[in-house]
Amino acid sequence: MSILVDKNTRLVVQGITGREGGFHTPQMIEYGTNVVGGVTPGKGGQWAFGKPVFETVKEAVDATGANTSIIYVPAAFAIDAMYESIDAGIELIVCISENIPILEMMKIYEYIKTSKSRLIGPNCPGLLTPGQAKVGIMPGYIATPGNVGVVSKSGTLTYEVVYALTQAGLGQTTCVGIGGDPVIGTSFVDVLQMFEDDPETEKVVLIGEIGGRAEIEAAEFIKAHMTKPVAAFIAGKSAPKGTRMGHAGAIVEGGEGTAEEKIAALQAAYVRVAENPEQIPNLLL
Amino acid sequence: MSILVDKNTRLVVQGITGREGGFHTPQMIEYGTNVVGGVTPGKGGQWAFGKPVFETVKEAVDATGANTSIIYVPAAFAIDAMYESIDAGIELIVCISENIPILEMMKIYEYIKTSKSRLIGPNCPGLLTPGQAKVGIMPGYIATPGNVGVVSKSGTLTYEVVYALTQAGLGQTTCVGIGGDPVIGTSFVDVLQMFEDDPETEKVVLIGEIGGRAEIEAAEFIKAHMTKPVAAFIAGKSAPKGTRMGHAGAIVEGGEGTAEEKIAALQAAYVRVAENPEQIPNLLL
Amino acid sequence: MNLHEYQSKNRFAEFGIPIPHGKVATTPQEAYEIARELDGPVVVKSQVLVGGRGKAGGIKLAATPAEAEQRANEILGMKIKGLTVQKVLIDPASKIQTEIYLGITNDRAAGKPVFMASSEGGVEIEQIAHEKPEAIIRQHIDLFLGLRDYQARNLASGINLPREHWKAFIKIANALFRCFVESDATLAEINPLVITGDNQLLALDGKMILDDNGLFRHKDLAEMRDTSAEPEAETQARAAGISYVKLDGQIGCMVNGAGLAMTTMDMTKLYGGDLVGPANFLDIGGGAQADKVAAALRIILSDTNVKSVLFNIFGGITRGDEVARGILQALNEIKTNVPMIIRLNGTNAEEGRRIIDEAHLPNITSAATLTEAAQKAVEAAKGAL
Amino acid sequence: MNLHEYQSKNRFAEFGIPIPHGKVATTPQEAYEIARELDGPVVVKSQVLVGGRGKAGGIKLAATPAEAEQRANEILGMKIKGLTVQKVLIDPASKIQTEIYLGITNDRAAGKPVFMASSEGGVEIEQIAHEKPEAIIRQHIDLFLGLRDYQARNLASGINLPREHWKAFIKIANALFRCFVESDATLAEINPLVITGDNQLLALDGKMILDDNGLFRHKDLAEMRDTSAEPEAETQARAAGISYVKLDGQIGCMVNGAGLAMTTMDMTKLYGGDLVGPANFLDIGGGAQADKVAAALRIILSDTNVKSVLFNIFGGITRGDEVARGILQALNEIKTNVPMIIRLNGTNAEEGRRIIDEAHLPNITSAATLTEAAQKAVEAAKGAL
Repeated sequence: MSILVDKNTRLVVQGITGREGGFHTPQMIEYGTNVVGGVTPGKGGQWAFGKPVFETVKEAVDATGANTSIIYVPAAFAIDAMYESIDAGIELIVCISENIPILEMMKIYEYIKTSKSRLIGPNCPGLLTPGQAKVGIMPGYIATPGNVGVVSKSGTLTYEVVYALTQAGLGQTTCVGIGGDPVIGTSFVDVLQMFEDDPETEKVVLIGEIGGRAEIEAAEFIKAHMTKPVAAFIAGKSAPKGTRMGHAGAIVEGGEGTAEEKIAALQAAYVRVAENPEQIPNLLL
Repeated sequence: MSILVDKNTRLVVQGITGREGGFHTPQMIEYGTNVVGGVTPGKGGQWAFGKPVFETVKEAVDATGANTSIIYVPAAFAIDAMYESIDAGIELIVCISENIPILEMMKIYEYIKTSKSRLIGPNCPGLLTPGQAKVGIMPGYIATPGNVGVVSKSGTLTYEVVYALTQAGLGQTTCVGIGGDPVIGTSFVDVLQMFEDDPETEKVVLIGEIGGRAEIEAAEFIKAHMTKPVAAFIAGKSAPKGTRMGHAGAIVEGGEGTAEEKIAALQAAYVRVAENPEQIPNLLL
Repeated sequence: MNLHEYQSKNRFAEFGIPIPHGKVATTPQEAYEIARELDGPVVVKSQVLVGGRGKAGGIKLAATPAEAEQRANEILGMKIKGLTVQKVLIDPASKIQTEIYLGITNDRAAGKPVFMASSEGGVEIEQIAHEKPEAIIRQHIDLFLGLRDYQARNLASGINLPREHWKAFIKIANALFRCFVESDATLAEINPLVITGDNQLLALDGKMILDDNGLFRHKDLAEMRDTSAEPEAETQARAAGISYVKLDGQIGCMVNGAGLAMTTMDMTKLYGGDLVGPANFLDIGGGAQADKVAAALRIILSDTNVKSVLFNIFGGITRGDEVARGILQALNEIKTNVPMIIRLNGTNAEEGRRIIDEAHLPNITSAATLTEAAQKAVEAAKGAL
Repeated sequence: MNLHEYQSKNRFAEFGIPIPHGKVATTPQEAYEIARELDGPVVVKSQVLVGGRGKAGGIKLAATPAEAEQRANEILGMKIKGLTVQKVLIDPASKIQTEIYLGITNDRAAGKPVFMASSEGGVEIEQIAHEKPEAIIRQHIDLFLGLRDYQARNLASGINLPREHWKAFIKIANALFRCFVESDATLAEINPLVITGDNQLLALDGKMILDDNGLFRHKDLAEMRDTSAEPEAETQARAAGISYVKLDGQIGCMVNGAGLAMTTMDMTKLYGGDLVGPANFLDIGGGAQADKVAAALRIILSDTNVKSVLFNIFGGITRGDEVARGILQALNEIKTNVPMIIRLNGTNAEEGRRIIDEAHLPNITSAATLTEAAQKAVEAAKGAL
């Protein structure tokens, strides 16, 4: 088992003929992901990487039974792409695109509540279920099938941790990059619940960072509802307060969201917190 | 039993000090309705008809435990009044006000779906559960407790029918005026379902009119789901097509919504349809 | 409230939709001047608030200013479906490659506006819907989100619009939606939206219907109402706050409430059969104050077909005796011999009937039920035929 | 992106919010002229993008133009929290009856903007939140509906605003919300909103923070960015598409990805202890093309505190050998003796390390793990102290 993506994933790539989509789609196909088609307005009827290109997501769903979409288009178009996937009834929408204005994300956040879709991201590396499906940009070779669930706000830091797990012989059920933006479709808590419910997942790794309250909420959830052991790493201990670190999420505001308070909350929930992400495998052994 | 309003109704009047609210509030109190207070911005802290006046619906809810609100303010303010009641967690909102722009109603229609509130109206006479509560403008003396549920798009036509029922010795569980506007909070089908579920209601009267498809949907619902006998009257047989009759709902568009097709649909659902509203009691005996 | 073609198109243009740069003429001479300014073939289009102007001969081409003057002379003053043409729009004639339908209306059942597009433009949407329903592409619009780009693309793709026109089409669709929303419209329709000979999109004809309930926040649009084309009685009724629609029958109806007013009409028809029926729809609104009753009665009696008048007032919370006094006061102001049947209901209805009866006005009768009242009104009207 | 007080207030004014009609001066002479025009007592306000200007002596009253000139002379060029004052705003001095706080920011957890009002205006909202949380009235706003009138009334009522000011207050609250949304702001704050001596509401001070991700659709606002106050290295980094924040330590960090960049900083701190730590946050973004690496390295080395540089690149889908070649090419362009520790990960990482090692550059070492790299960078920096 695994969560969110697997052999049953039927993936449509929004922006399949674009720069990002064109780079990552072959990687996903090569990994074995069931890419059923792509969407590029104006290029309907063409083929890309051996897959049919459609004008609209609706057409792609009707023709291929796609249940998952991934968005690789620039921010200005990604907003519309998300609404299009929601309205087309896509179950899982993964938005890789970064730099989405927060006001637009807050609207999507409200709108998607009234639908049956789930959004991962935006500004995230996507998902990887080792040996089954790669929906996003995580390098496939870093992961191997196993029993550890990984959920992370970060991109390359996730690769670091997953790579370390694999090196240590700890395979993964699914690796989920939820993104570090202030407003995202799927939270730590949502994914933790799924890992708790997934029979194959035995242990969980949570990778957080400074800013926001998501890790505190995760800690509260773990304390109240999780039976599986959780190890964690929180990035940004050495970052000064009030300074934005690269992306919108990583800023400590008004005394809220420091690494210290997050680590304390996680430790209070009996989570083992690593000082060094390369030590995480040791905490799970 | 009864539906929607009864002795447990705790009513707050939005616009209690206005012209309409000031006229109808004493009538509702006199009927025995549990009016717990009113709202008029700028007059919070005053008293009206022996009831406290609040600045906001939220304050009224907090202070009185109000679960129902009625809106008597002019259209331009009624829109805000509906949102205010929804956001304050009011369970049943009855909007008497007429002339609400349809685009605003469509927004409210979407918004209320995400809440726990139910809206009756707008542009409706409200509800009357004989002997228990009068929430609206129906004259109380026309009704008497009994076992007939009445649901209607109309105002004075409803009084006609309820009066005829009462004269014929047929009392009512609840009389519901859902309003005749093109977009309304609660449909015929919603109310029919409640009457079907209400153990005290034995027979149902439906009063419709030309325009729209609500009566057709009601007929389909009755045919598929109702066990209780229904009698009906459809107003507007003699109205020419394409002409607006007084309020926004009563217009026959593009061959849709004629009295003939509605009557045929109801008869196909074994509903007895009266040619003359004063004959309705005969159809129930 | 309906807007004329020229009003609709001018409104479209405010939102950036390309329209022909024509002008309105009220005289043949003006038509000549406008055609001369436009300097080329023109189309002379009657501006009346009904469909089927073309078939009725209300739209004509003119190659020269002199011809435009002549066509305007023919069209101005002609009657189309009972309405007199008082204005013509002189538009430059366009070469047309393709005719598209693009419109927005409200879908009551869905509770949302719906965008409709069709490659079969130039004919009425009802006709397309009837004859070739698959040729209409629909997109329901979430009012909180507005028209999404992907939906505009769905419309363009659905009508097989050549790719080169997509950008302009999507701009027009967005503009039309904003125009619809910001006008509180219930219909905004470009029909046809054409691809011209020089490969441009152009809104050749337009139609808007506005939500009367939204006019309070659009003073500029409210002022566009053309009352010249509607019966004077309806204009007067609107001014008095009364809903009135003239019909073809002989029995004037004065009722409080739209549903009851229709029912009262239905009753006169039910008992009048093929001989007599309702002369009007009239909803006097709440209560029955003497001044409003008087205004309503004047409007009803302005219709010379009226042979009897049926009052059906369900007093609601108002007392029947008060209503009776209001009616008598109004009848005192308006002297007439037309038979009147007054049916009151509500608290103190009997007392009200007593007051009516005791006034001993020769042409006035009371009735206890709607059935009785309708029957009496039918008899009175038949007697006067 | 932060706006200056004068920029924020001018933006507010575009939406109809009343502000003092002052002007900006960059010289004492200009300050004199503006004060003379304003013809009355003025306040001279330093325009720097930090809080606490008043306490730092950056805001001063002046009774006459000559005094305004003198105060401007004192304030222009002074340093406030490390930033040099380059502009002063000369506003007419207002008599103040009451100071109100009114602001909007985003509540991440709720996923909605939140309006905040307090009768305790004039101090920072964080301070009110800390000392008197009950004095802050909050209203979460549905972005699809905007600020509802009832919510504006809740704010007015919650801060016990005298009834006579409600109408003006609600207008200002609506304008502020539109300004917030139409600027893609993450903060829009009037503090204080005052009731003046002549009983008018006036936005005396204002602050806006804009969402960088929204700037693409607000060219006019994007142009307001004041880079004069920020370190030149950050301006350069932005131009190169690199995220860079200067810190106080000695180990320059070049990393791909924000989370990994922070982690790399944390590692240098973990192993550097009290002696050495991160000199910067730097996220170079995807891949590691030579030109971007070169630009990033120039920026890192422009900080003279830097004693060693740690490259931590997780190549992801890019191959480690390619990344290694990109780095070497960049190092070839930039001649430096600062020790560099290069840690590569990803496909072909070993091959990449071999390429680095075989280049035999005297100041360059490779590392296999982040731990090893951080330890080596710490040792190198300590050695250079």
